[in-house]
Amino acid sequence: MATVRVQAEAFEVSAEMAALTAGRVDVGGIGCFVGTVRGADIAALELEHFPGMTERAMAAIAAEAEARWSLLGCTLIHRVGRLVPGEGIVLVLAASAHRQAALDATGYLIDWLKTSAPFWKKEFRADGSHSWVAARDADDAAAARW
Amino acid sequence: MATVRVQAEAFEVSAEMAALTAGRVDVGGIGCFVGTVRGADIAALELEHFPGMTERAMAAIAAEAEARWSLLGCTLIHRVGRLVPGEGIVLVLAASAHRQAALDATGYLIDWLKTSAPFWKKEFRADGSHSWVAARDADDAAAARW
Amino acid sequence: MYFAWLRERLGSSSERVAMPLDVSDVAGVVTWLRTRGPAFAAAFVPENRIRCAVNQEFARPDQPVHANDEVAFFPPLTGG
Amino acid sequence: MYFAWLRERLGSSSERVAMPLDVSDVAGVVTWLRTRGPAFAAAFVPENRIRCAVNQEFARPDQPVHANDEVAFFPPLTGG
Repeated sequence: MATVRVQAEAFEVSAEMAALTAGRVDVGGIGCFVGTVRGADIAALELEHFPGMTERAMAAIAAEAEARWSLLGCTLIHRVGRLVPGEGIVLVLAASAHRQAALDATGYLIDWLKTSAPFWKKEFRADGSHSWVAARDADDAAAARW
Repeated sequence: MATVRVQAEAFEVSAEMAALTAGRVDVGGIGCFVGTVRGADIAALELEHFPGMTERAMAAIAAEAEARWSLLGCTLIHRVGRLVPGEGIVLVLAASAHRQAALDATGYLIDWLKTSAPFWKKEFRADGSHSWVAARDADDAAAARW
Repeated sequence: MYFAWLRERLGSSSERVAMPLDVSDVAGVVTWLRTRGPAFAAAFVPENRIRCAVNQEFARPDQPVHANDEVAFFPPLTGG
Repeated sequence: MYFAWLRERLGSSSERVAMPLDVSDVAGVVTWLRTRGPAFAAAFVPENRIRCAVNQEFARPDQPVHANDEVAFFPPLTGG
């Protein structure tokens, strides 16, 4: 029931929601999170990942969420390559009969996606300099809550 | 910063997200919830509201969320009139620099929207019979958590 | 003003009424409404959990009501 | 396989290597890699919190490593 994708292209939230719920009348709520590239201080991000392992890790996270909450489906899309401020990096959708399950699963999915899917960000500044983004301990703590 | 709307027409999630974050580079995450009409057992819903008070109540809920979390904006759209299973009834968006604020505010907004904005649902079944939906105590409990 | 099933059962969505002089709060309005006939008496009972708004703000039973106030009664909310 | 800054610093994204016979787990692979030159010795230090995956599953230092296993090293994850 889970859709998991790594792609260079932008995602379209409405289209992904429509695909998730197509033909269903048992969905009562869809939780959604879109992570976006933030920063007046950066010119671009470049996202690297570990092809193969990434999809496995994302599918495992989705399966865990579907086991914990009674989801009717979920969608995880993560972009790779070059992105500029304002663009969406990651999309999480979780559909359920009830809103609380949809919202809780959305939080779980994004927390775990951040800490257990092999992606790495490199920041490019306006002056051309660049550096790899350091991991935040807060992310590990957020994932450990669940 | 809040957009609050009561409308008969369907909403378009991508367009509302784009409007919420237009021209911004300080948004790191957008939390979103879409409530949909559920039920193989119903043919349609009809939503009534209290014009004037509804918009005031929605604006008050949005202002409270913006005061509690450092939101960069939020959107509340609630539909009225006749809706069929699968259609979206309510849209909540909350944009923040950080994902936790965006997700928490999204949960807060939908919980309070359910319990303190004057909307009432009437269900129409396939046999033409209809009845007003009874309020769920669980909704009051969910809102009281915050 | 009346909404949802309350509106249907009372057969009216809004009316302009002159209240007795001793009616000074929401509880007083309800007591007076219940004297207006069987539909009112049956609707305004505790188990129906009728809610009230005065001038479009939620109001408790002890909320004062003045001349020209807009008083609305409705069932528990079921939006979202 | 090496990812992110580790890949850049080691100047290689993947290589096929024959490991000494006494290397049997992830910790052993790291100890051996550190002997391969200053770039390796400087990268594989505790404060860099290098993570490992064996055959595309996260692996701890005591995870066994066999011939033909795919072993990947990378910095802490920063996706999402």
